[in-house]
Amino acid sequence: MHKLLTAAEAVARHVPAGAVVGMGGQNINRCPMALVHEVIRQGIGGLTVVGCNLSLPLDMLVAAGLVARTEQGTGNLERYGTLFAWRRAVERGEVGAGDHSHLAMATRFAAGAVGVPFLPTRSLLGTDLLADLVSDGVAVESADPWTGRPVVLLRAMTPDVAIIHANRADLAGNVVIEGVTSHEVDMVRAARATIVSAEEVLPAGAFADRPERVTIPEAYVTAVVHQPFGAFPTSVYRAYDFAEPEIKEYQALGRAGDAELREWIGANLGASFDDYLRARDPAGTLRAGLTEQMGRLV
Amino acid sequence: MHKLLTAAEAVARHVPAGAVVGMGGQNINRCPMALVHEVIRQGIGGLTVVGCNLSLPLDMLVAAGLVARTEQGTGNLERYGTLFAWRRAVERGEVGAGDHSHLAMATRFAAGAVGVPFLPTRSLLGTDLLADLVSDGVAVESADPWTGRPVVLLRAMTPDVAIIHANRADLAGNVVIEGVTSHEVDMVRAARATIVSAEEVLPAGAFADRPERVTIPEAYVTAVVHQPFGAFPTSVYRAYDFAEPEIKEYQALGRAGDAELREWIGANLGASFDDYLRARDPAGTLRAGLTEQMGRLV
Amino acid sequence: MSAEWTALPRELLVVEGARQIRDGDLVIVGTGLPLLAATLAQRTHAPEAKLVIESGVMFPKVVPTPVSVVDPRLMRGAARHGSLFEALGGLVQRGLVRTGFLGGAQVDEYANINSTWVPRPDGSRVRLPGSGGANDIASHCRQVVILTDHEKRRFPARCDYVTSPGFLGGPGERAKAGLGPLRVKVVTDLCVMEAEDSALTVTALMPGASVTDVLDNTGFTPKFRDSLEIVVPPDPDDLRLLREEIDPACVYFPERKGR
Amino acid sequence: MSAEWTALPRELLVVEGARQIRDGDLVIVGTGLPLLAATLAQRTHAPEAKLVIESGVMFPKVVPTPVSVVDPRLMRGAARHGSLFEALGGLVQRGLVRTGFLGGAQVDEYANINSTWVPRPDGSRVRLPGSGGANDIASHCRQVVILTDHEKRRFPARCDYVTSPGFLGGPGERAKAGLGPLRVKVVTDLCVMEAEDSALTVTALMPGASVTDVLDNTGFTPKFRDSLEIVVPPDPDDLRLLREEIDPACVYFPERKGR
Repeated sequence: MHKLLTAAEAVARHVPAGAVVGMGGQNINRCPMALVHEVIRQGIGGLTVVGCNLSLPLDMLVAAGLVARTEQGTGNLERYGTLFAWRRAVERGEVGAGDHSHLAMATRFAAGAVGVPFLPTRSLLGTDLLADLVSDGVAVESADPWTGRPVVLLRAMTPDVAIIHANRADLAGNVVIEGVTSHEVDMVRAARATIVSAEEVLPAGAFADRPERVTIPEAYVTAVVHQPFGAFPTSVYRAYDFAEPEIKEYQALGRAGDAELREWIGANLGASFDDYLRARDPAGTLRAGLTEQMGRLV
Repeated sequence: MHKLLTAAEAVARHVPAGAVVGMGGQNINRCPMALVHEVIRQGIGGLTVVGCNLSLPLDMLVAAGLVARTEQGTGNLERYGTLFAWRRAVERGEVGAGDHSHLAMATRFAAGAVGVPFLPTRSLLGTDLLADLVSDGVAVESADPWTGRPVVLLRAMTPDVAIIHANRADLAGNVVIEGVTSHEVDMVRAARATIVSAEEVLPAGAFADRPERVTIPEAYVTAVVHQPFGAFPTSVYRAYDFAEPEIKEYQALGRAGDAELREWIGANLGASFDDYLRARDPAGTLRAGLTEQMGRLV
Repeated sequence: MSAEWTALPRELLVVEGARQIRDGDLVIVGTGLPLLAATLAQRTHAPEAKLVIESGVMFPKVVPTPVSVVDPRLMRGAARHGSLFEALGGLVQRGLVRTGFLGGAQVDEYANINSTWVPRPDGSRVRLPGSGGANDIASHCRQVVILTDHEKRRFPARCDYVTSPGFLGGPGERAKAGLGPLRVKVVTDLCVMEAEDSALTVTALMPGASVTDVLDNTGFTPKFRDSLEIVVPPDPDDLRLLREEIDPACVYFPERKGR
Repeated sequence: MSAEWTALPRELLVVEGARQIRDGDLVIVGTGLPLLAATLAQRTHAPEAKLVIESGVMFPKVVPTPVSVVDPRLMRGAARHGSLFEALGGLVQRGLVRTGFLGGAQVDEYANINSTWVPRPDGSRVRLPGSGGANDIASHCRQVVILTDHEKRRFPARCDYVTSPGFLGGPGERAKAGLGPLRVKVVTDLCVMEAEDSALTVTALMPGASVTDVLDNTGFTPKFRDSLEIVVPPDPDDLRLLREEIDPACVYFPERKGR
């Protein structure tokens, strides 16, 4: 029973309006851009987007007016600046932002991943971050029953659907990610459904000779989408580096305003991710350069 | 700074009398036999041995009179029967046994692995297993603060030293395990010190081209011991199958009595694990057969 | 049907066990008869059923005949070689595994299981292996299947020690303890018993077994369903599969050796 | 010393930052000046110091010049590529990482850090990126080092929002909240401030900076250690290393470009 769908089919089936969407990727690495473009094309709104570091894909969804709330550790692109659309929307009160530490978010996903209602952490203690999480109803101050020392209980986070981009998947939904996995493995295990787009899709059982190298087993994967350069302009470790000029251009527009971002989205997304790639990089020279550049770095 | 020691050095330095010892391996797979033989040779006693399934290495330690207590999910060798020395010692009240479910033990190691004082589980509820863990002081019945539903908090298990056997290690202590890892990764991360014996020891950085394939990073490893066939007569996935006749012989002696086991230990352990291997399999034909047999199975 | 293709009692256990698996189920098994049952189901009516092994093996293609949950014969062609925490936490406690197979020294009227210790006549205790993943499976799976010989001492009214929860003290107690709903099916060489938030009820007899046989060999007095069924013997193809391909060396059927 | 080998103010920040790392330390850093400081330490007095990156990279051999915690330049030659939970839970919360480098929009008298939001003069809020791993690092590391420009708005008496804990409201509060002991070192272009369960105290001045400079640019009135030291400038070899090998493209030193 293979799980291969087009991005359009997978998103239409598994990302309902109002969903809690677990966002894969971190900063400039392995963001599920092809899947996010498809959410924008289909105009699926009212989303709660959750992740650790939320970056480019969140900002695009916010600029497209599709996000009601975020729960995150950070919203930024590090050296390339803040998420301008998100920042403005949060400042205007249009998007609610639930602030966590990265470990707090990872802990919430880890709870969902193993089917327990909460997990403890010793982070957050004494801070306004904790006070806000308590009033948001996702954290409770408690005490270690053995020592009486303070500890924070964090409620499990179980997204309706997780979307990630990976190096490789087989048709059964087994996934191999190279490089770091940030929060993604536990997020996927905690989610009710998961769409994985991958640079390469292989026959079912392609990884069965080395099952310990499978990052996410098929048990957690609902749909597989084949999309080379599906994380562009962010990187995929060992496949291609991030496209700095593309990220800088997006950020310059973001700094300018929401209208500029919406115009860019309207002008560039096209009818499919391959359309978009062709629009941004007609001859493929940019992509070839990113592949070559990654080759020099690994 | 390399971490290579002989088994004798590593055990002398890192396994003090009375230690809580986290036992690697499960059933007939990848038990740290070379390290356990060395604990027996050095007569390090008063140990608390903890693990999920405790099998051959525990029984040998019990037969040698070195174990005060166990905390475990099971003590047996599946098809090859119970652990006779352990069973007798527990029945006579000489060894205390703290019974858990396997998930409960794995949960306790997972708590120690990430530095929290406890983790919750929804296992154990309603059973005598829970009642005993509560009276042993390692479990507390609690309630999910969000729903009020019952949940069990399990105290972190942080062994003084973990001992495991792996396929490969580098001199810096990075470890690659093939096949399943049972409870071992979290146990090692939770332990104050870890000794890893390995079939193969490679130069530091040997795995740095594919760091996502490293099972346990050097941050958790205190000493590396080079010992080919260090899990014999248990198996190492992709290296050699388990030696059924050896296990059956041990179990037959175990069934007969403690004296018989002690006699076997005295007669077979020799001055080093290589001595023992030579005594059991002088020409290496048994080992060659096990390697060949594993080759047919993977 | 020729005698050659008549199932032995323990073969019938395996066959009836296999029937409890639906196509597409995730099933957690150890070794022994349950693994044979699950493999038989995969080879017959449930090709999309997937096996989970507590040691961390997910979805293997079994090679005959594993004797341990870490046997390399149980690890081949898997989707993932992971950890106990991944298998029992990430799949079982997470609620993704519908069916679990369990054994135990005692199964009581309310389908509770004891695999920790049993008393000797002199009051001392026989130490047993312990829970392993059994408590976790009984706590979180939707359906538990128990394959066992039918002996009086195995079916006491109440377990001397409850290692793994069935319905605890009776109806409603499982929910009260915080456990999810469960369906239990006990398959023995005499009968099939079922329970769902209730005491075990005999719903079918094995061919040739009688109500009296069941009553004589059970430590409590089970209810019987009004219309008792007779377990259907396997067709010869399935039996051939079990004998020749799934356990060809008779590792778990010494009684078949040399026949 | 020739002018060519005189450190720029921000270079001095990096050099003094590097000095806070002991050989053998595990150090958690992001990108920017802290990463340059940690790399410089590894290349000079602390060859056995090991880097941890929150994204899951453990012990990499850095290639110049990473701009993100997931930059491939920060992933090469690592001991492990894992997860956030492994890095921040398994190493930081587990207590294995001695030193963490942090930044923030505000650092207050008790070394608390704000990276969540700051008020505008009109009372509205400027939304900042948020905690990331900062709260976790400040909660669990034994030592926190902050490298920052010294501006009055960055050093209020009290943060408008406490994202990451220093000493909270004052001595004893950290322990009362359940947090372990911490030592904080703030290195700015004007001075070095230190605190250990106390308010920040100026312990050293940067070459050329005065007590008045510090007072004029700090939103609270810091204590000064009786015997103020002057930060020792780097020797030319270290500066050459920083300029030519650690950030040769001036990614984090635009002020050096074209000089």
